[in-house]
Amino acid sequence: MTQTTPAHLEYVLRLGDAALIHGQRLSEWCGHAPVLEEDLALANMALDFVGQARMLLSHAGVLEGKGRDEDTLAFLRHEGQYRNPTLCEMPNTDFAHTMIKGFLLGSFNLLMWSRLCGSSDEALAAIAAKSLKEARYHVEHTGDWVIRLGDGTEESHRRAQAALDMLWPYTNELFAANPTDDAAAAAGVGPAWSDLAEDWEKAVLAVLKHATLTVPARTPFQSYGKFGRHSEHLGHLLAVMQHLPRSFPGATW
Amino acid sequence: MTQTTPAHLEYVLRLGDAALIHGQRLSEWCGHAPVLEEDLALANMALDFVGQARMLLSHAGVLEGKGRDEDTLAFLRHEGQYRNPTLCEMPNTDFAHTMIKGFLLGSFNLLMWSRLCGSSDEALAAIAAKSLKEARYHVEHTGDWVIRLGDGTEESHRRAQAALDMLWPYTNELFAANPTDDAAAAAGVGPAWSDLAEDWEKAVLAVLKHATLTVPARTPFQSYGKFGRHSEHLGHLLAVMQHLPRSFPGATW
Amino acid sequence: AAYQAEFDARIDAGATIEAKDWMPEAYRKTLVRQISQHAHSEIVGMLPEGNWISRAPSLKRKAILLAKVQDEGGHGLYLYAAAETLGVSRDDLTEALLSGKAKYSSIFNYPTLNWADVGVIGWLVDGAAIMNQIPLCKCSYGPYARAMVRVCKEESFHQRQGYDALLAMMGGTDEQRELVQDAVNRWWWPSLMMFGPHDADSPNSGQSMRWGIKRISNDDLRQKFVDATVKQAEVLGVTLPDPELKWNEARGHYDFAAIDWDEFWNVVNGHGQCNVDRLAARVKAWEDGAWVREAAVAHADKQAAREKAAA
Amino acid sequence: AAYQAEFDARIDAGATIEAKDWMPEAYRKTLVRQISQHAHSEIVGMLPEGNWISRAPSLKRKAILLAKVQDEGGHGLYLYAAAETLGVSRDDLTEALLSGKAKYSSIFNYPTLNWADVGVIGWLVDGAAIMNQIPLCKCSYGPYARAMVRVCKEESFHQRQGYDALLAMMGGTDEQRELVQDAVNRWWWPSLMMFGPHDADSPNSGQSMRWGIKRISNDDLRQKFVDATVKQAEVLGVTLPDPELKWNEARGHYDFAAIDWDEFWNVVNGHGQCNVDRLAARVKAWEDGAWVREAAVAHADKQAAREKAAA
Repeated sequence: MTQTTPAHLEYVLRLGDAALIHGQRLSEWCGHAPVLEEDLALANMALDFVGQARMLLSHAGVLEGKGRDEDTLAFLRHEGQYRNPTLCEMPNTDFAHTMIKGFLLGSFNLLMWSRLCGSSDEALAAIAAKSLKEARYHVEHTGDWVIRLGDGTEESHRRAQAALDMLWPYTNELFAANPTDDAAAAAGVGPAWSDLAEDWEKAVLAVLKHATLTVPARTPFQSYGKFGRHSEHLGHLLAVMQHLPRSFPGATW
Repeated sequence: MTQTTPAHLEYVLRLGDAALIHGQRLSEWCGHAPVLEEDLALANMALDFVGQARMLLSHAGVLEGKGRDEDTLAFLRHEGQYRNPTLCEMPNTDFAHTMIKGFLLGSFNLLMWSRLCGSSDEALAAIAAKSLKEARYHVEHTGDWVIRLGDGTEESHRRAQAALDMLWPYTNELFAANPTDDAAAAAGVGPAWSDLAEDWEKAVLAVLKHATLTVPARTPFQSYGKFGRHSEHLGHLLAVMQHLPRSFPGATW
Repeated sequence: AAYQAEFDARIDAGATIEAKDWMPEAYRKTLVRQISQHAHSEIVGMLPEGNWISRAPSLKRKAILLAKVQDEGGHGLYLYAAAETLGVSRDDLTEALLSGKAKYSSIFNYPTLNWADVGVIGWLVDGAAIMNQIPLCKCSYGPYARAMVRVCKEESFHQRQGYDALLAMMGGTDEQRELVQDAVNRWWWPSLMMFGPHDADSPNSGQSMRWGIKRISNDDLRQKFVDATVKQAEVLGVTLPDPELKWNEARGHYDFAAIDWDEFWNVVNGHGQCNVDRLAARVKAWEDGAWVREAAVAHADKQAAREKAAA
Repeated sequence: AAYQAEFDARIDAGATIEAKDWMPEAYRKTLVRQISQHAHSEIVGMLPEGNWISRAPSLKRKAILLAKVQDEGGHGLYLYAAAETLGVSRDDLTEALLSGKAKYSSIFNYPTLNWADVGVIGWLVDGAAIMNQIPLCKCSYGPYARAMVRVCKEESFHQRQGYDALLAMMGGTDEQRELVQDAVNRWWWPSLMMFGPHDADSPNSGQSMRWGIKRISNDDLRQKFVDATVKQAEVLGVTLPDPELKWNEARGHYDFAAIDWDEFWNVVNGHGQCNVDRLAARVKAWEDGAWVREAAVAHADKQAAREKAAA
């Protein structure tokens, strides 16, 4: 395993938090989906992400070497200490938002895990190999829905377009360069996220076109979740997610 | 001041928690009301209830004599330790729910405070004198809206009726007899809540009739919030309300 | 009449009836009612536990709970499929649930009020369900029997997981133990009610027994459940909320107090603590999802038209 | 032309213009734009702080915050009333806000991310607002000037309360101090931007000065704010996030670094972090409330009809 640098830890934490927060949002659907099959599919995806979060946050705890385990990291940090991209924490709003978001993130994850299979961090490479398979299914499932909704009824097209318009600006953040990425790339831990921009856009635009959706123009909008500055949504999500561990300090479950 | 019995403490806690939880629900509206004037009115009522909660919970802390202050009681108890009637914790759902609920509870409070002005617990009597004036305004304001909504448009009538149908069964609980009430009544702390049923029903039915709303038949439905067994809604409310004090143990603000 | 005789003979011989076989209309109706009620129960049953997914106290427990609630949805799915073999559509069954015409298990009209409820539902509610369901694995209608084999297997897994979660809490802090005891206090009696009215008050039981749909009586199953659970409660270290509960040497069973049947019928008749909320949640999910289902159909139609045009 | 001359004379004499007085159309339009923008800012300004009402960490702070947000709504109310004296309706102004045509203060397009943000908004944002608004108390248009007297009085109260909340946190735990510093880091530069572009880049300032609507230039106000705030930050014990901030003996003022005007214009042009969310929240409140407003009108009509029939 490579030596742990702050950038290495930060990089893994970012992946772990992305899985954690996206998984939490997906799990909110459970029992409330539009059809029973989607209840199953959404729970299935949520499970994948919670599973990834467990592996990644455990690994981050090891890299940090301060005795924090997956649950300490998942439940006992303050808002500004989470490193997930803002996109993950955006509310479900409606099924279109969830599918568009899942597709945008899933397409990113697919490229990410595929590159991370060759990480110099062997534990991370092993997580990537498992997560890559899951990501293929996520992209397929959410991509199918993006097409169905975009190329479905007038209402579904309108909703899908509204979701895309709302969420698209948050994808700027995914590819924002920063020293963490440069250091991780230099050490062979994983790609600088900015390196994935071109492939991601190619893959995503193809599906959006098929879905007859209009890709919003890029704007100067910038979010900063992966740097620890989030939207107002994360605090509310954490209030719910952390309530029990915060209310029973020291308990194990 | 009367000697503190467990029933006396429980009785005051019940009043304090009712104000706390109802105030919390009302405050959720702030910035999201149908017209600016209602933003002000709802915030105003929320303020009244938060103020009542502060006085009542402080007083409960004194009666208990274990050094718990208003904030310890408000923020650091577990769900089953709250004593508010379930009706208080019901979600806002829409403006009709909030107004119907506010009217049903307000009418109860009006009778309650008017009786409590003569409490053998002088501190409680003083709180009652102040709260009574507030309750008059609450009943007037929410009662006006109940009439406007009930006797407004077809949609507003439908929504008001749906809210009444949903919330009415929870009023059974207000008048459920239990030993706490008997003991409090015997000690002159305050009326057994069941004693208020008749006057409450008379006052409420008059307004509902004016609002052209149909009063639902009484059913065997029973809720148990004032005995510490709540609906599923309270836990979610507490997750939000308690998050900060739980996240920063020992901090003062 | 010849059909009826053959049907009776097969039932008596313990053979299974399949979808393509002739069956009496009353038998079909009873099965549709029972299987669809069972399916609805799985779907509505996702809600009380689902209430805690976003607040699960560890990632491991969150994953277990998600998987469990997903399994319940899966059970719903293949039970609806079993019902469909009897000539009803899932849409019709859903419509019956949402309109309040069809029933589902009353147990899901109780609220989940603390995290231990999730464990207790696994232990007691799934435990009671398994007692009820194991005999159904040998039920006379083949598709139902086969579905139940799979359901029961997964349910026992859930029961063990629920019990395991409670063991962890009982080995924790005093506050955690209080949560477990509180949950047990609330779920014990409703669990006993899951076996239904006393045999004497259970009008349809006789015919169902005759048809090989039901194989053991309500009271016998309830007694079996009590006998099995008392020991588990001792291991766990919780008190079952029944002062009259004690071993009866003569009967070779545990005696227990009288069940509050008024409460049972109140909940069955719609006046439980969550009847309104549960149905409202299902109706909301269905209505909010209408545009999604319509989109899927519209897209499939467009695709089909395009393929036809291209052909 | 005679009217114009009289108007100019009154302005020059420092007299106030009242609603019934003649005024140039451009003056009226400038005032409507400015007053309604100000009113919209109060309304939208309820949202960032309102975000913390349900999570306020003590009952006292919850009450203070509720009262403050209520005051903001009140300011909105009497600013709309002041605008209405100029012949526009509140509905038209609301419509302009919701359609995105009208602007509101860009500061409210930044998110509130921790509890200290509430205090820092009181201290810095309300502080900057007061600097901007005190000169408006002597503005040439009477109804606006009078509204601003009341607004300013309440705003200074809010500023003191915000500062007091921060003092309490700085006297608390290390974690609490970190919250305050984090909030100051995020709000400092946006607060400086509240005074608007440099005088050289502020095209409308000259005419507004001439009309007695604006009395002090953007840069002068900004400098005044910086000078006042540096000392308060020292007392508080927080570091203002500007390494170039230092006392300039020659100027008798604090120097500070260059403002990132790209960020300023991005937010003004709709690309701030919360522009979309804020407007969406207002639109949702308005649309969700439509049936309530309709009911009020319908009921009032019915009442009037009944009274007429009875008369």
